[in-house]
Amino acid sequence: MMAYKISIKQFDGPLDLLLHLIEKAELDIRDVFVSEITSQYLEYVYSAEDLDLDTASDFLTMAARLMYIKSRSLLPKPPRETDEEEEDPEELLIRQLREYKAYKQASQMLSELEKDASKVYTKLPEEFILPPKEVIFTGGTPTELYYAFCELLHRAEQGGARDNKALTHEVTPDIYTVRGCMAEIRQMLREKDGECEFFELFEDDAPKLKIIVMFMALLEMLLRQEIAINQSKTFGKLHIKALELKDGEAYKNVKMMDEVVSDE
Amino acid sequence: MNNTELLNALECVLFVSGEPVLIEELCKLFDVTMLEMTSMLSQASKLYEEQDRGVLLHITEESVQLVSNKKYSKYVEELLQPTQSRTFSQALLETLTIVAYRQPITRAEIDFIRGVRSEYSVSQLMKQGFIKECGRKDIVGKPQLLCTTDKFLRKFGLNTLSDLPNYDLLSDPNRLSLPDDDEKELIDTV
Amino acid sequence: MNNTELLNALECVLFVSGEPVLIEELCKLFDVTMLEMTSMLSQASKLYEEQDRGVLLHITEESVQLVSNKKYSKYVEELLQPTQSRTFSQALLETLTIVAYRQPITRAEIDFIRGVRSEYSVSQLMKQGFIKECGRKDIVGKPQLLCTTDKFLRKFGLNTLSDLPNYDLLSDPNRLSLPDDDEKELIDTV
Repeated sequence: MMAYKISIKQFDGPLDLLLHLIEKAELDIRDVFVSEITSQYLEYVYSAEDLDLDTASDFLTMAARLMYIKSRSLLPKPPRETDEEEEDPEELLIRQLREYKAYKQASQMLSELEKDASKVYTKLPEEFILPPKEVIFTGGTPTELYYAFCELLHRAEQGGARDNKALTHEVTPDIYTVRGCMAEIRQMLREKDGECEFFELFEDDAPKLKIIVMFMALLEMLLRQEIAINQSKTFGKLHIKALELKDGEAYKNVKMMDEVVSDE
Repeated sequence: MNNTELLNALECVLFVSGEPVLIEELCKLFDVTMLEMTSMLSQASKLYEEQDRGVLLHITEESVQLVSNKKYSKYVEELLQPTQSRTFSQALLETLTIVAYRQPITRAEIDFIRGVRSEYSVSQLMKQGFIKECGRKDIVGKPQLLCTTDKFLRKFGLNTLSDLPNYDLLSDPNRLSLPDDDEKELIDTV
Repeated sequence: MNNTELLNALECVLFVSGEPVLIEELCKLFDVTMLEMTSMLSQASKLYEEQDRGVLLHITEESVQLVSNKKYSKYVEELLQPTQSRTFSQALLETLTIVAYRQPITRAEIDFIRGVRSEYSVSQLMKQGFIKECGRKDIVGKPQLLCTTDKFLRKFGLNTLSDLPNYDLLSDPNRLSLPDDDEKELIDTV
């Protein structure tokens, strides 16, 4: 029967082998089960020398399917079930063979396409020396800057909303201390009948550091409800009003902002 | 920037890039809409072809690449002796074909059509970038759905999937009800 | 093969090669004399230039190469390395504005005015070249002093810092309040 020796490796699975046998016998796929194809297939698979574990299972499963179909044709047909859920195994295999054949043929056409497309060449990317990557900022006008600054000053005037933990270093308590400034503010408020403007707290040429520490002192006093700060209108001046001014002694065991920082 | 200038600039960036450039990126670069860009590209592509230029535009839905005109491939081969990329094995080609026509498709469906397990072929094709995952099928186990890539189109010289031979027939999942002979005729006429 | 065909084929092989190709080899390839080839090349080169093509021919005595036209290099750069465009975040704008009005200033002072840490904003602004170090403050720790750069002025279309709205008033280091009503009028007319 096996007049020629061919390797099973040249077939891409049992359907491929079946198709090969069908074509060799010049049969139509539909006639596969009335032909010798089944026995040819079985003989081929069982005599194949290079049937290893990797490829064996698919081929053997197909062999079992073919034998099952063959045995069905020899036995009287069982009475038909009313619901035909299961596709007839013979029909299913014919369907599979047809479908596989269609895509196998299509794959040969694809192979031609690829061969043709392989005459098309591309080139490697150029080496292009690039300047360092830049971020382009959009927007940003002097007016925007101005408003941002006004907003900051506004916030500075509001004062209370500050997250004081952010203030970390460069507050040099050697020169100005929060405690000292608090005393100064209390004194000023006493002189001015309990009310004054924020800017009255400084001399005109007060160093920035003093303003900063003064500011911190104000915050401490606000926190401890010694004073209240209010503003007649948005962007207006800040008024400081004494609530209950305390004695410096009252905070003997309390750490002020600058003291917390310098301890760290 | 007028049309001619834009086409020249396009030639320049595609030349430098060498690789496929996403059409989306070109839109951003030249500040034109997708519609304007695709119409411009197809116009340019036609122009190149008409002039039998040494380079042509290979346009897919996603990207565009400057490629050599295969009409002159014999000169390229003679002068540069480029290494031919290896061709696909039958198993790879069959698997790729099934994914191409039937995407999105699960591995089990491929296995069924081919009658063998396609695990290795699928992993090889994925590794080489010809197919990719494109979601999960909403059935038990949520299997991976596979589809082809832009690289696949380029490799086979296609602009779009429907350029595949017999696409309508073979992409129809119900096509199998066709009688053998009809099918045979259809395929044989390709 | 006529002249046009030869020029197209030439474009094709130069494209695929990417590198300079010896004119001698081209003569052999197309079976023409050195004289014919050099005249053809210079003719082609002129044509490319006249058309402002995206690629030009770079011809030396020995070789010829297809090169990108530098006229379009900004597109190439943009494509290969797109610039990110961002708007100034509130934090960046605030920090920048403080440095602008109050320079030279230390980071701690900025932190104080903003009420939050400005470390990230400062480093970003320095990286982008809008602010720079301009010395050290002579206090404990010798902190860095920051000021704006020339790029800052250009970005905001200013000739000098004093072109900033209300500069004289707001640059006063002692000032921690908004302009009062009289001053405000001045501002609103800016």
